[in-house]
Amino acid sequence: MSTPAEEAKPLAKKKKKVPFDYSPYIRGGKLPHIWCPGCGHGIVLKSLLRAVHASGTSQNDVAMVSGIGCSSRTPGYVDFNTLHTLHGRAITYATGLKMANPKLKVLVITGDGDALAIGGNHFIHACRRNLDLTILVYNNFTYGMTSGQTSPTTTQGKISTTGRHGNIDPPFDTCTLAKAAGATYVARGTAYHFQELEKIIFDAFMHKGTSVVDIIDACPTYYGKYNKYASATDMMEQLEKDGTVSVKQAEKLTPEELEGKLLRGVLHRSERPEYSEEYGKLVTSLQSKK
Amino acid sequence: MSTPAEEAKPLAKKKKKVPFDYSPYIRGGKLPHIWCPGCGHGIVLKSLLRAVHASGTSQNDVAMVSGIGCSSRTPGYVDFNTLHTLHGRAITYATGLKMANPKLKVLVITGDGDALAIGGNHFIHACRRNLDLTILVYNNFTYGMTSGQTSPTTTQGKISTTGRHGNIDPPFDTCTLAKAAGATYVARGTAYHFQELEKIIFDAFMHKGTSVVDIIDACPTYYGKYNKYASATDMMEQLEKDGTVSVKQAEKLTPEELEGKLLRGVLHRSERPEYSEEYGKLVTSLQSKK
Amino acid sequence: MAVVEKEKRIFRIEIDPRLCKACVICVDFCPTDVLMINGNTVAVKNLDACNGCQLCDNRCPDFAIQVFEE
Amino acid sequence: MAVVEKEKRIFRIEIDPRLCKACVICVDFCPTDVLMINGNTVAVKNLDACNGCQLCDNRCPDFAIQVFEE
Amino acid sequence: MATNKKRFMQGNEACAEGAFYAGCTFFAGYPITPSTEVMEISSSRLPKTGGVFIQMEDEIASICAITGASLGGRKSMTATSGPGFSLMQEGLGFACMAEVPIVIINVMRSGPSTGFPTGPSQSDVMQAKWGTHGDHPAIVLIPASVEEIFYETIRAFNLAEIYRTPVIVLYDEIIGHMREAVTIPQPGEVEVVNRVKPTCAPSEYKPYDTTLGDIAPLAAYGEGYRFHVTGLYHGADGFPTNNTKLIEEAGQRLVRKVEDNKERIWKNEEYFLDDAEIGIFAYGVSARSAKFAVRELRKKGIKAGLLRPLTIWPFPDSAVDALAERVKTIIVPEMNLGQIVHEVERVARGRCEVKGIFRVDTEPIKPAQIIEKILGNGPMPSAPVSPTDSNMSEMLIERDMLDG
Amino acid sequence: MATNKKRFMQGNEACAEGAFYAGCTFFAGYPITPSTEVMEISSSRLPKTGGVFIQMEDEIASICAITGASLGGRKSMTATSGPGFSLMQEGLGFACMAEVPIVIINVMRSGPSTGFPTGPSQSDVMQAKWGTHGDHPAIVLIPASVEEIFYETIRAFNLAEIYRTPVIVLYDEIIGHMREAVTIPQPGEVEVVNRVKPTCAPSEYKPYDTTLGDIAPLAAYGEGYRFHVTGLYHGADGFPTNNTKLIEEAGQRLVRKVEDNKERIWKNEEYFLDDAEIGIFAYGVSARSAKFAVRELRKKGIKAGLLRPLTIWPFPDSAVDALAERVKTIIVPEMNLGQIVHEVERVARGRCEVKGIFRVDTEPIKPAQIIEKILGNGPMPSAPVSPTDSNMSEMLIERDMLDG
Amino acid sequence: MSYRYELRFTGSGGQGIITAGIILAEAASIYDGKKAVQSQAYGPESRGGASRAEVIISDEDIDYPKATSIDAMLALTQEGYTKFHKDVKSGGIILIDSDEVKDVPRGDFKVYAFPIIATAANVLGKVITANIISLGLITELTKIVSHDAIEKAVLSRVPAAFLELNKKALHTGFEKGATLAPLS
Amino acid sequence: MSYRYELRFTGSGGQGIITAGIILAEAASIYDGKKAVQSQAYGPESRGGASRAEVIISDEDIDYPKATSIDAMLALTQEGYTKFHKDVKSGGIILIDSDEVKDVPRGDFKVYAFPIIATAANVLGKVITANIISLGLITELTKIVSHDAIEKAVLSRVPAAFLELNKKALHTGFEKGATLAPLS
Ligand SMILES: Cc1ncc(C[n+]2csc(CCOP(=O)(O)OP(=O)(O)O)c2C)c(N)n1
Ligand SMILES: Cc1ncc(C[n+]2csc(CCOP(=O)(O)OP(=O)(O)O)c2C)c(N)n1
Ligand code: SF4
Ligand code: SF4
Ligand code: SF4
Ligand code: SF4
Repeated sequence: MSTPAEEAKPLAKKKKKVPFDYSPYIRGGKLPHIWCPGCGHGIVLKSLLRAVHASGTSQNDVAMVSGIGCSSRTPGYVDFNTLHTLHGRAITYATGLKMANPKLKVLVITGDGDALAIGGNHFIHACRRNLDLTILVYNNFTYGMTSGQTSPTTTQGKISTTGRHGNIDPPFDTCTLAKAAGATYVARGTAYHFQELEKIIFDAFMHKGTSVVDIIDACPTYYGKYNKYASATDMMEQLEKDGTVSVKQAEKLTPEELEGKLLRGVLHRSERPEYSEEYGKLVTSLQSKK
Repeated sequence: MSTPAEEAKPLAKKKKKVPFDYSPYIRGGKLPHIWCPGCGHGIVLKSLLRAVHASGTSQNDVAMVSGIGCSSRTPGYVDFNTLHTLHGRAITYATGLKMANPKLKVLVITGDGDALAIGGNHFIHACRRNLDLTILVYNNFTYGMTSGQTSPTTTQGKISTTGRHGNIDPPFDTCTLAKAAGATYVARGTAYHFQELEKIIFDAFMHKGTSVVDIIDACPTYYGKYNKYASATDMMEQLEKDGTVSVKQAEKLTPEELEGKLLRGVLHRSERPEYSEEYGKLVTSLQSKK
Repeated sequence: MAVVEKEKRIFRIEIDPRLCKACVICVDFCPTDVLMINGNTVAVKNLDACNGCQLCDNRCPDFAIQVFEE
Repeated sequence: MAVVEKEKRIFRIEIDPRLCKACVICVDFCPTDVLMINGNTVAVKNLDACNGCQLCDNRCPDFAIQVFEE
Repeated sequence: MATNKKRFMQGNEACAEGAFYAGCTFFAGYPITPSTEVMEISSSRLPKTGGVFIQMEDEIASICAITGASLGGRKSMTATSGPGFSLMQEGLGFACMAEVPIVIINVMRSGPSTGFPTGPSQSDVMQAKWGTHGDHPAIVLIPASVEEIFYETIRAFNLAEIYRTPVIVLYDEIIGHMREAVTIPQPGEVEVVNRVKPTCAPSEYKPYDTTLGDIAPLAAYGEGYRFHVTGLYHGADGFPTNNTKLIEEAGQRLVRKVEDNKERIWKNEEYFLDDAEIGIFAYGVSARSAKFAVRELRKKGIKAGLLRPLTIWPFPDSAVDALAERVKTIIVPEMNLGQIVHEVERVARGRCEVKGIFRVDTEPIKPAQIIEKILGNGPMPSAPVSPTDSNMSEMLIERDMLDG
Repeated sequence: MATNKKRFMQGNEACAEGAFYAGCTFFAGYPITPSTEVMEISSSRLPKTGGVFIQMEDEIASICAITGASLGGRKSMTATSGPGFSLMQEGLGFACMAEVPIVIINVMRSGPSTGFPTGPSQSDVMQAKWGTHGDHPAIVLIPASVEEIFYETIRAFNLAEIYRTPVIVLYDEIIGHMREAVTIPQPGEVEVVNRVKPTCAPSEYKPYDTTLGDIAPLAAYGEGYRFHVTGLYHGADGFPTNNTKLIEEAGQRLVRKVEDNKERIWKNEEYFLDDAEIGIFAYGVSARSAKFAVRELRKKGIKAGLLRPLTIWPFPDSAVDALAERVKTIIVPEMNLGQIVHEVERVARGRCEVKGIFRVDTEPIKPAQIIEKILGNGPMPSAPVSPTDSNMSEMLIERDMLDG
Repeated sequence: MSYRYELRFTGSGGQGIITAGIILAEAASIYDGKKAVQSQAYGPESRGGASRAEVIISDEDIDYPKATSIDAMLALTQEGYTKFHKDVKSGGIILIDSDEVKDVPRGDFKVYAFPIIATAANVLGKVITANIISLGLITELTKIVSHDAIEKAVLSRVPAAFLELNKKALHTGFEKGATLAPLS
Repeated sequence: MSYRYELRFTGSGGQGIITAGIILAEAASIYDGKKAVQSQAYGPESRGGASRAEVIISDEDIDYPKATSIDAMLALTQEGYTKFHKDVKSGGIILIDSDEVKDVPRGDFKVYAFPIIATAANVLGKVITANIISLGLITELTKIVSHDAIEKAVLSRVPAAFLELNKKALHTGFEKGATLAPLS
């Protein structure tokens, strides 16, 4: 297996490298988590925790809200204010919570099914409002929790338990949709590019307004099995490493070379008033009128 | 009042002009319709009927499906296969009907609230599938039926009964959203530009795949009243005539001049396999395997 | 260029008072000021001025007005 | 350019066998082939080869492996 | 000013005012006739007082948003009507399971489906108890006047806070849209209850700890108590469990915390019941007709009386039980095709006759209908076509109906 | 081959096979445990036979899509479980009001809310009747074996077509997921009913014309009958009405068309009831335990018998009535906290004792529980923590649960 | 001894019919210490032509809240008159705008006619005061609320800038009402 | 006279434990004319380590469909053995893979051990046949279905290309089972 040079290069000298200590963020006794061997969700979670750590935000001020799905099990493991809700509805609970207490930094953990199938409406409306939510879509191209049905991001032609003859449904591009709906920070990362992902989640978390990160990761148990990927590693290589190109790399590629590849990196960034702040201004202006 | 020259120019000579005869399309005894004096929905309906007529489609082969709202009352008046469903769900019933009988030409009549608030998820998923539905969004910037609340297209700062202090919610751009979600024909018209609208609806109707037309029209009773438009005519002039520019005109305008104006005309057109045909191909290929 | 005498064309305007809601749209948009509101319905004020452009019909939301060329 | 003798660095790899699910990711991505699967858990095959890049930790979905520099 | 405290207002306005009095500072909703005024008033008033108003994309989003807001520490509510209430069922079940206090207003209109949206009805009373899947607690209040809407909305918030559970206020379009005088209490005059907050150290906090009783204190997110909430069965610490013993206990406790406190949640009005031989069991606007009828019947020397529940769920078993024990007949007039009458039958256990008067033509039950029924010439219990007032029926035939 | 017709299959598979046998050619759905197999099998099979399968974005879209498809002339179905069923309530009411035949499968799992998704329950039985707003008809079938799922699904389609109304098939996760042998009938062997189509000229057609009875013929869109369908109250021609007399008539007819045909819709199994002194009223998997218990009790000389409804709504009033008339006690075991027991109480009208056995720990009611209850040493009716089998409870504690 | 008095106001949207109903009911219940219930039409008539409000006033609790037999009715439009007058009870009172309501079917009730809208426009200078003039007239004709109560109720509902105008409108109603005789 | 025989198969995902359960039940109900119910675990154990299937066979209708006291059990992994053996009834039978299950707690039942997986790998050349070998062994040890029935059931469930292999695996099971003695 070829490993990119930059990954293998030895550590810079002198400073002793210590591994990141996740323990303050993991609830005691909650591991091992429910995810299957090789499931990408755990890798994403680690990038997420490093990013929150880097932000220096107190755990008391972080709320994590999820829907239903394998990915949506994340909140149960981490020591924040955590809320595991209904399938597709994470964003609505998060909206209520954020508006009730705008001081909270609110992370939404959701899957491609949760966010884009049943939850699609809340997804676009959150983007429209530009409320300060960090929406992380764990995109494994399938419904993991219910055993591998077609999701709104399943690639055409792929096999699923509701698409045994090959999926004919065209997929969404999460990022294009988020941008069109009004999200002010839109990016894509992968579990494979864990460091880049950490940086993206950090930026998304610090961004004021609705940020959406489409995170490509692997469900070896179902998507992998049905589509004959040899292993979790194989999926990471094919779907995440070879299936994506960074925005920078893409500039140098022809449309043909880009065919079938997803862009990685920050895809859209804009400035618009944040919703809870706008609401706060309305309150202030009405109260000063009295 | 200034009237554009082209509108006032006398008819071409010789051929006696006869008014369009709507009566074959209007159900006997169903007029007057429920809409308020000056409501734009009736104007749009006329463009729609002329477009369907121009297509030469038999009334037996046209189905019209709507949700709930003033606009969604349209099917009750016209002599097609008509289905008036639930708030926000028109597209889902239409999807079932079209897949059950792909020979039907299916028109979806919906409002900005119906299509984009409660119905937003079905809207984007229809676009994604590219099922052959003609989705006409009667966009009057408000919830008419329930008396003038904020809708997902209400302009910021405008007054509504749920935004008495001025609306702070950013609006969707229906066309941008439709395109991002995958619609293959996306256009905008207005009730004021009735002829252009007829042409657009005709194109949308003939297009194979999901077509979305954002149709700007006026709710004088609520949006008009709360936002101090003098009359229905005034609303048509301000919102439809002056508030929009055609794609052609726009080419000549600076970004400053375009500020706050909506683009009119065909905004996006692309070719992708139509969903019911793709499904049909799957059936054929499976049956030939047997 | 030859100067062609403009042919005089005659129009008939049909109004259905049961359908007209007196919204004034046709009156306002008529380029030659043919129409007026009379009580709860629209009425013809100056038929002679009518040029048959059918803007009134096309913009009437209520299927209440039609222009025929005689 | 002065040639600098590469300093020998020593690493300790901690594996939590209760957490490891033997998914093989760390084994596959280790650039220097330090790890191997042994039964239901990962094990160190060749510690000497470890260069401390921490790819195994960063890509382990299960919080099961960590690399410390001694 | 002496008249200061009495205000003339609409039912839906009284609802919003009651909510504000009770300390509600969060409203999320989606408009629907005939409840929209509650939302509109909230949208106008809340930002002026630092509360939060947000219009959501649909009713599902609305109930979920208020649940999130309540976990953020605010007393929260939404208001809707039949179609919206149907959409809220999943979210309602979540709030029951997660034990989050919220208040839901359902202003009942004619159903099923879109029905006759501006027409009143009382046909969501069973849905309010059974609409969501799985066994769950239900507290449902059913006021009968504008003033009562005000006070029952306050009571709804109090009960939600006390029992950590959703509380539903049901009333029909007639009461929601009509206006009457309401005596507005001074702040402090009517008791307002706030949820019990934990006093323990954050590290000790268990959001479903029942060592001190069936209802545990509830912290707000952001206060330093970092706890977990889920719609899955969970243990005292809030984390999912699949221990069947814990599931059984949790499921039973959820229902028990309301059932065991029925006596505290029940509220009935009795009217001429002492010596009654014929009891009328009526709620909401139908109870107003019933009262009218009782007075008329008493004038005729007939010993009729009224039992009027203000809490319809938990069902007032013991009051109905006592009634069934001493009357010959119980009449149940409802603006539906027979819903609560089944509960009355159940509790009556054959000890007295139970007869319903039903109508779904969007007209209130007329006092005369009740009187006729009791005098014995009335229409059959099997939901007859009731005579409608000429004025009403005709009035509405014009043009068309709205479907808000 | 002699064994050709007998197939060993899963409950959910039998459901799909029954649907195909009944002529279902349209499935729209959204996956949810424990019903997903019905959808998966449909997705695999329908395209092979020219039927339509479509995966929708959610459950709301699913029920609406099948309603649209049914109006397009196809027999249509969806399958779901509690959370999805809660979301379908509004769409269910529409199909009732518009009188569109559809079939909905609800494979019951533990609730409320997400509950314990892989755990069985019987706690949606009341919701199936009362979940949507407004008065509406309800036909709900409740099979107890894999083979019965097959036949009851066929019956569901037949009833839907006959009564032009949604029909719900309810069964629990245990039966849905277990496998048993099913004797598959030859085509034509079991009756398959198709909706009555109009024979009149299109211009004469009225989709809700009741001159010939409560149920009018139903054309399909595209056949030349251009008719109107709405969820608003409507007249015989399908167009909205606000005539209160027509509304009353329409509302009553909707419910009446099922109520008046109860006898035809009911289906009960009786087991050792002839001389029974103790009756057990049980449905679904609980009825299997009850049968086991009856046999054991008979061995001990106790005159126990079982009444098992296959149609749970309309509620089998007359069978329960007859039972209450002759037994001393009726026992109602349910995998919920007491739902159908209230209906039994209502019908019993105090003539016999009615006792429930309830559990919500996701374990089936054990035959031993029923036997104990009858022998008099059982746990209290008020939903006790029931003894769980050591194997089950322990088995599940490992790792974590799924929330499909 | 105890009484129940039912009023119905009809006109077209924008004439302030609903407001008039609310003010009357408020006068009775807040300022006169009586009981009052006000209700109005919520159908499409609330949007287009017709507008309708009902008020019930009593000295004791009003249980049944809908009007059943009208004691007094106001009609500012022909449509309102035609459609709703027949629920007026025998001996009841109907006040019509004499310019608007031309077709006056008779019945067993007293019809009073007055050019309400014209007076509002010409005497008061604002058409919008027609509803307040009507309140003055109705108060005078029915005596169902006191002058004092209705004046307080009117003044509590109108913007400060228009206090005087509305007071004048109300008093115009009182005065004209005092001298009005029924059509024979 | 009438009997109810309960079997439980345990192993890890991918070993074909569920399939074995289905085949056995099918053999009984379709080919041997008996009644059979098969069920399996749907919790997370179906994904990760453990896998579990249960079969009940009877000569009359099987009402209560869950296993309560196990007559015979198969354990291809230690985990399965450890967690599930204690529901085996006294006098019951347990068949374990002798290489996998090392820690063999005793009880009032007969334990048979055989290197099932090794045999599948080494003798049959395909590890995946372990479940079919197990079926042969179980059939032989319990006699709960006929050889003929189980063979038909096996052959009806496997792809044509693997008919011979599976037949061989089954017969290997029969043969080895015939000679197997319980651990003392
Ligand atoms: C209302 C409702 N419908 C369906 C389900 C079943 N369900 C649970 S998770 C899930 C899909 C999960 O997929 P995704 O969001 O992509 O997350 P993943 O499991 O792949 O991480 C579904 C359909 C449910 N729990 N609730
Ligand atoms: C589930 C549900 N929620 C809310 C409503 C109330 N409602 C009816 S129409 C409507 C909005 C209509 O607005 P729009 O779609 O923009 O159409 P318009 O009336 O402006 O033409 C609403 C909120 C409803 N009928 N059903
Ligand atoms: S099923 Fe897929 S998404 Fe779910 S935990 Fe397993 S690998 Fe991950
Ligand atoms: S309320 Fe508005 S949208 Fe509705 S009919 Fe009237 S003008 Fe048209
Ligand atoms: S546009 Fe139509 S409705 Fe409006 S005034 Fe003219 S004729 Fe009447
Ligand atoms: S990546 Fe983690 S779980 Fe996977 S084998 Fe390595 S240590 Fe074990």
